[in-house]
Amino acid sequence: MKIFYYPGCTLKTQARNFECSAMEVMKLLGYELVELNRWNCCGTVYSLASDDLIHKVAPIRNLVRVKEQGGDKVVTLCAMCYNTLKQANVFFNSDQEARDKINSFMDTEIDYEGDVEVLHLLTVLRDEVGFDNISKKVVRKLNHIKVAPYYGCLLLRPSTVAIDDAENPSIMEELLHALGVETIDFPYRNECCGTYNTVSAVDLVIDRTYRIVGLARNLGADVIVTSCPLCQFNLEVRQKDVKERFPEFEQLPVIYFTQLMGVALGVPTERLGFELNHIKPKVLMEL
Amino acid sequence: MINKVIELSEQNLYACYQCGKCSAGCPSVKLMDIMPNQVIRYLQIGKPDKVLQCKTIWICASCYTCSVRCPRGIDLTRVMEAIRLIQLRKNIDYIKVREISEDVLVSVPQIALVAEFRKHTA
Amino acid sequence: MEPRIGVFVCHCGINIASTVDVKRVVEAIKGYPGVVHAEDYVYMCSDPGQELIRSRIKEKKLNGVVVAACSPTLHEATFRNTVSQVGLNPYRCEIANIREHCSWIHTDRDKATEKAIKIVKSIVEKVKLNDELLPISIPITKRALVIGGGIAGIQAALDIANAGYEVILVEKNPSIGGHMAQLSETFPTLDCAQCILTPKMVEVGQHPNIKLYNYAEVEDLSGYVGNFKVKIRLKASYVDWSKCVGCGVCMEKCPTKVPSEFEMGLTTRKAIYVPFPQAVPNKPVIDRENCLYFKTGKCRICEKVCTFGAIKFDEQDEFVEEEVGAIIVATGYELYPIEKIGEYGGGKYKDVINGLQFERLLSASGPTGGGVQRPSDRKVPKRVAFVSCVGSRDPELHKPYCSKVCCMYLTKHAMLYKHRVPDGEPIVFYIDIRSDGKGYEEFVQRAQEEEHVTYIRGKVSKIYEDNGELVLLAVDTLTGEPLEVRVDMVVLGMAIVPSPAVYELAKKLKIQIDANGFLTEAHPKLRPVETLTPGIFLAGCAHAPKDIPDTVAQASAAASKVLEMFSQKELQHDPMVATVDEDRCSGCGVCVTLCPYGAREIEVKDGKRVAKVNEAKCEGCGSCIAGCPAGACQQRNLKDEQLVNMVKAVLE
Amino acid sequence: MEGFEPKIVAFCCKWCSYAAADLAGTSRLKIKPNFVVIRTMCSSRVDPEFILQAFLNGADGVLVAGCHPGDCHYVNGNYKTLRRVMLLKKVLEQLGIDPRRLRLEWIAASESRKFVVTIRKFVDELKQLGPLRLEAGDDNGSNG
Amino acid sequence: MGKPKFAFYWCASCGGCEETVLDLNEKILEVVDKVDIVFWPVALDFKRKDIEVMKEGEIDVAFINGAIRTSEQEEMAKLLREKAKLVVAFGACAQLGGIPGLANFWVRSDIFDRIYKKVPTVANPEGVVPQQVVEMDGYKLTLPEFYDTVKTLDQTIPVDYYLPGCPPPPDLIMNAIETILKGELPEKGTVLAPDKALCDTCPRNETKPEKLSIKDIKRPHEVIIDPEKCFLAQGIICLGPVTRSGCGERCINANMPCRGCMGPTSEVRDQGAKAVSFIASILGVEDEEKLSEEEVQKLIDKIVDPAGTFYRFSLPASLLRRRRK
Repeated sequence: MKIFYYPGCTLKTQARNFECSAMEVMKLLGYELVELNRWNCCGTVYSLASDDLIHKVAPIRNLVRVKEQGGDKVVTLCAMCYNTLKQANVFFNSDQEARDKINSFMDTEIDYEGDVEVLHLLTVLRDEVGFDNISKKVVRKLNHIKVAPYYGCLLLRPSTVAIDDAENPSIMEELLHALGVETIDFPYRNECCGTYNTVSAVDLVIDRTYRIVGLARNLGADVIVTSCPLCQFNLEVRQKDVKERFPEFEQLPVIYFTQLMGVALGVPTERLGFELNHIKPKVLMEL
Repeated sequence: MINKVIELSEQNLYACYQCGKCSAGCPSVKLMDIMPNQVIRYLQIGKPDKVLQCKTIWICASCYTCSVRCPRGIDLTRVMEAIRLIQLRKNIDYIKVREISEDVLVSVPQIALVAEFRKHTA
Repeated sequence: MEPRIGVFVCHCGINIASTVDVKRVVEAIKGYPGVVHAEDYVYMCSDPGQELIRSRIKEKKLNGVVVAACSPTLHEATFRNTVSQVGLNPYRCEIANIREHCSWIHTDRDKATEKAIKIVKSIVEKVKLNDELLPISIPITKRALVIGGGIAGIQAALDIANAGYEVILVEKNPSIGGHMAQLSETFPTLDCAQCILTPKMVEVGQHPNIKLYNYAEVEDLSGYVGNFKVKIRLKASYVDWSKCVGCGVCMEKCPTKVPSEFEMGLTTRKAIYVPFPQAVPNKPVIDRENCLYFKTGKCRICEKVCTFGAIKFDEQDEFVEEEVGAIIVATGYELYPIEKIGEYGGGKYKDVINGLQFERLLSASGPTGGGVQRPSDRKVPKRVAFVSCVGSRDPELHKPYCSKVCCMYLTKHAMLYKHRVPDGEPIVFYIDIRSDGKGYEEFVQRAQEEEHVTYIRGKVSKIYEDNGELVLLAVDTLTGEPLEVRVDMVVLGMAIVPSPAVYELAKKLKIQIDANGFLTEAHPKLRPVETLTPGIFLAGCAHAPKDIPDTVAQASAAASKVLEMFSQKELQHDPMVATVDEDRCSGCGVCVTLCPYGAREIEVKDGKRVAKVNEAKCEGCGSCIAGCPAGACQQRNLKDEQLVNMVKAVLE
Repeated sequence: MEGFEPKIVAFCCKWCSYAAADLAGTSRLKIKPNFVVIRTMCSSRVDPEFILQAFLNGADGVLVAGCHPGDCHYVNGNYKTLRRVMLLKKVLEQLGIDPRRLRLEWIAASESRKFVVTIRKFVDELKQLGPLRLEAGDDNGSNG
Repeated sequence: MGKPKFAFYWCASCGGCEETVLDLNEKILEVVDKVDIVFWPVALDFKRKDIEVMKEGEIDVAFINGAIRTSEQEEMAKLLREKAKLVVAFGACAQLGGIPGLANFWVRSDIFDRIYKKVPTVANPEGVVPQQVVEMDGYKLTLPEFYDTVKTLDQTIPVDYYLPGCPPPPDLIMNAIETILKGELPEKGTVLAPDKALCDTCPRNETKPEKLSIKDIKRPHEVIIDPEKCFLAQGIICLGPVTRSGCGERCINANMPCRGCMGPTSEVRDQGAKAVSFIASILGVEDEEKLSEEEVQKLIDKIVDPAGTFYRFSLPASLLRRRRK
């Protein structure tokens, strides 16, 4: 089975490990992620002002591409891309006037009808592949490690695009249980990592990382699992800065859920891109 | 000013009864100079300068935590965006792109940079 | 009857006369067909004004009167009374509203006058065809039904019973007492809830005028005001209460433990149980859902140990019918489930509890004997957070209304906690403190001044557990500082919601519920204890969240409404009801479908179906008349012909 | 339609919309005198025949006003009204009468302002639509 | 005194009313025995001039069927009115406008366009339509005027009695004739049929549920109709409740719902409006609080051509009489 896949900028650079692990895992499950032709930047953050239409053109154009290439759904890995594309899609379908205007902004593209479904890989794994089927393919026992699932913001909020309950999500836990790993009840799994403030307000991100990673460790986690390249960066790379400020701080690996899936399903570790992880998840790599 | 914010954000700021739940749950509140509920308060009582000059609107990372919990259904994320835009549309940048160190530029992910520019520069 | 109508145009001082040229109205109406007299006067409702009408009726032999004045809501009764004093049937008098609907809302004198003339003409048209009517008399069964045996139902039942009338009290649980029986002490006096409630429960149980059906539900209701027939389901208790002496051996030996509803799940009860030691009646029931015998077909230990042979597993639900004249609905409340508050853990954390659970922890008869221990590890909590407005005042996600009692009981909780754990630290999170009852504000002041309860103004955003402590992400909106508060236990002031069964009950009773599921009163100010269905009254939290004094007051008010009814020989009913012309009715049955009161039914006469009107039940809405496909039914004094003539008159 | 003042017949139920019109008076709100209220006990007393009769006798618009759904004084009369008005609108359209000339509004006793705004908007709309000019007995077509 | 003189005339109608006279079967002989038929163009060779020479009131009863749609029909109706003591509007078309009255949803030009130009089987390249006057080679040819609006008989001339139905059922006809012959005439303007709705005599009236509610609307061809059960209870629009009885339940017995040909009962001014009122108010009654306005609209939209359905036989007799031009 083929599914159109929208990568977004970071999946092609810092988060190549997210992409390659996802590709490997999906291949193993019998699915091919087909990269969308001529995709463009989603805009990263969804524009929230009532009079700002132009920033919705970019995400919609990506959905037009899906149509042009004969698809009716597109999957993303990056939570930010997911959120931006999906919010733009929801908006497009709610406002006829805006819809016509956006279409008139398109040049050579066909008119968009609002009929492409924007999915995140987690929901594809649940609804298309099925957690049961994934569980059947598990070859490596991982019951010795405890995982802190971390959702971040953009898969759960706002409610119009949420893939799960904003306060008590469970989709990642369900996936992890299907893989045979134990999860901790992690209250900070839906707390913001500080996101792009990592550029201009590092202090904020350091505070967030200190708290989020600290609590995960307190609660006994061996590794944090994320679904967003920016969360991953903030929670992992910024640990170095945290350590500078709080010397007693102990580091914790932060990986993508697809990497953990890869390990469980028996993808050779070297194909899961762990070289891009700054803090190596030794517990997984030494299996 | 409040009307402009209401127009841009499509949120009824008069509905806010200042319970503070937005501020209580805000992950970024520690770095803010005024609290999210106070942003609305200052607009309600007609002190827009407090809001336009605050750091809070720039620290807000659009995580939507306040929005999903607000008992009065105010999407504060959009309110913050509206106020940012009022500033940015005067061509006032919050950050100077030139001043971002090479170090940062090469280390942070692309999405962080694009998002930062989108949110903090005109 | 040849119409001889008199039209009396009121100036209402300048209220009408300044905008409407009353003289012109008089002139214009003088020649109108059917009108034999018209005149104006400065205050028609004054004594001389009324006298004027009375004398003109006599002088001019008027057989119909139109008073062009203010809204009929104000003086219809007045003028109908006036005309009846000189022998004119009151229903031959109508009001033309030329004040609220004309002089007060218009400014153009010329046009307002023209409009006033049209209004008067239309009312003249109506009066022309008005019949002389008499109010309809309905007999009353002087027995009352009270649904719900909480404090509201108990108070209402006792008031009516003490006045000498019989009361049927239906309670769905095995015992009466309701939520009040669960409370520890009550604000603001801190007297023990059970001490003041149990004597009343016993009184109900022993009252010769009260027939108590506990463990029973209202199954169906028919009839109408003064003459209801109620079908009551007596749920099988599997215990023959006439044989049971209440020794309790069965409960001791029963092997099945389930969470106790009365103790809010803080402890367990058996599958055969009495909800609490002071229950009235103090007889056990078997909970069929959980009983091992009903689940597996084996056990029957209770049967074996009962020396009185009171256990009867083959018992079935039974039905009884009772005739009553009035009904009081007092079905009470429940707490909004913690499960719905995801950000506070959604019920995941054992030590995040609701107010009723804390009442049980404080109660001397509760599972801890009144010692405050937290549920997870029975540790005495040293810091307790009390959070108000949980689910209340939250139109976006939960309930829009204020639950009214939380501010007070959380204050009480904080205070009682302080009494039980003197070195404990209670922290109350609030948005606004609502302490509007007698002695309430003083109570809150005492909690702050004397008991040093910390009040923090700000709504908690999130609660989570960390290392056996609960962390509250909060804010002090008064200092403008975010807070992270760590406590041992959290008590949530959950929103009060109506008992879930009330929706079905309201349908059976044909009474209305509001957007939030509470029962709707007939008028928010002037008829706060009546429903729109005559003969059915409200008391307590079924109507809206309220505290005990308000509940008791409303219960007594409802009882006095019932007694007011019972003090009359028979009931009077507005005669503007539907009528059927049997010579035209084809028995199609559309009217039966349309009637909201069950006042229309089909009767078979000489083998033919014909519709009937039960005049006592008919409230005169007219829906069946507009819907009658054959024009076979009419509304008294609002006949099709009258309305058509009125339409024509206003468009002349 | 210079100078055209539409005529409106407003059927108001006694409990909500009539009371709202009363309150408009008590509050001294100002409305144009284009309408006359006919009081019925419930909006469900309004027979579609009355509405046609009104059009026939020169009304340019007919307002039927009742309690809000769920708030009907007579439990559920207004649901009947809603259905009748909706179906009648379709029939009116087929009969060449713009269905906007028949307006159904839920106006609670407290909503005096809504009553005023409803009339104002209705008058404006009818001014746009122009006079209906249906006269009693007119068969609407010269037979010669 | 000789036998009473009867006249029959046929205006805008299908002719079924003429035939129904023959449905009296052998009873027609009794009638013929007792009366003189002085005018009956469909059966007997009398001409207009034969009537014209009669004295006022010379005819005892004129039975006129059909609606008034042309100037000729109007003239004939007026002529017969002049000469007849009593005029009986015979059948639905004369009484209510009937099926021809459905033309009042259009105007003459639409009708001509359709009939003479647009119907697929018509070849009329020059677009010729009937003209009132055509001059050709110095000769003037005339046709009666085709009116824009179809009228009922009583909108053209005063009518004394009505015999409803499409066509009137033989027993009602016979009854009427006997009443006339006996001279036991009711008040003028009376409809010579029972004044109860059809449900009264409908064999399915018993099968109505206590609460009649239409959850879904079906057209007769879309379902297999239970031949015992009330049509409305099956979701099929039946105008029985809003239609006079006396027809002999002919449609019902053929398992088809009533379409209203007998017209409304005497207390109803507008059959269509009443039909709107009763049908609308029983739509989805048991869930009425739960149904959204959109859902109600959907249900209502399932009634195809409501005006045509509810005014099938009575548009010209309705309050509004026709579609507004």
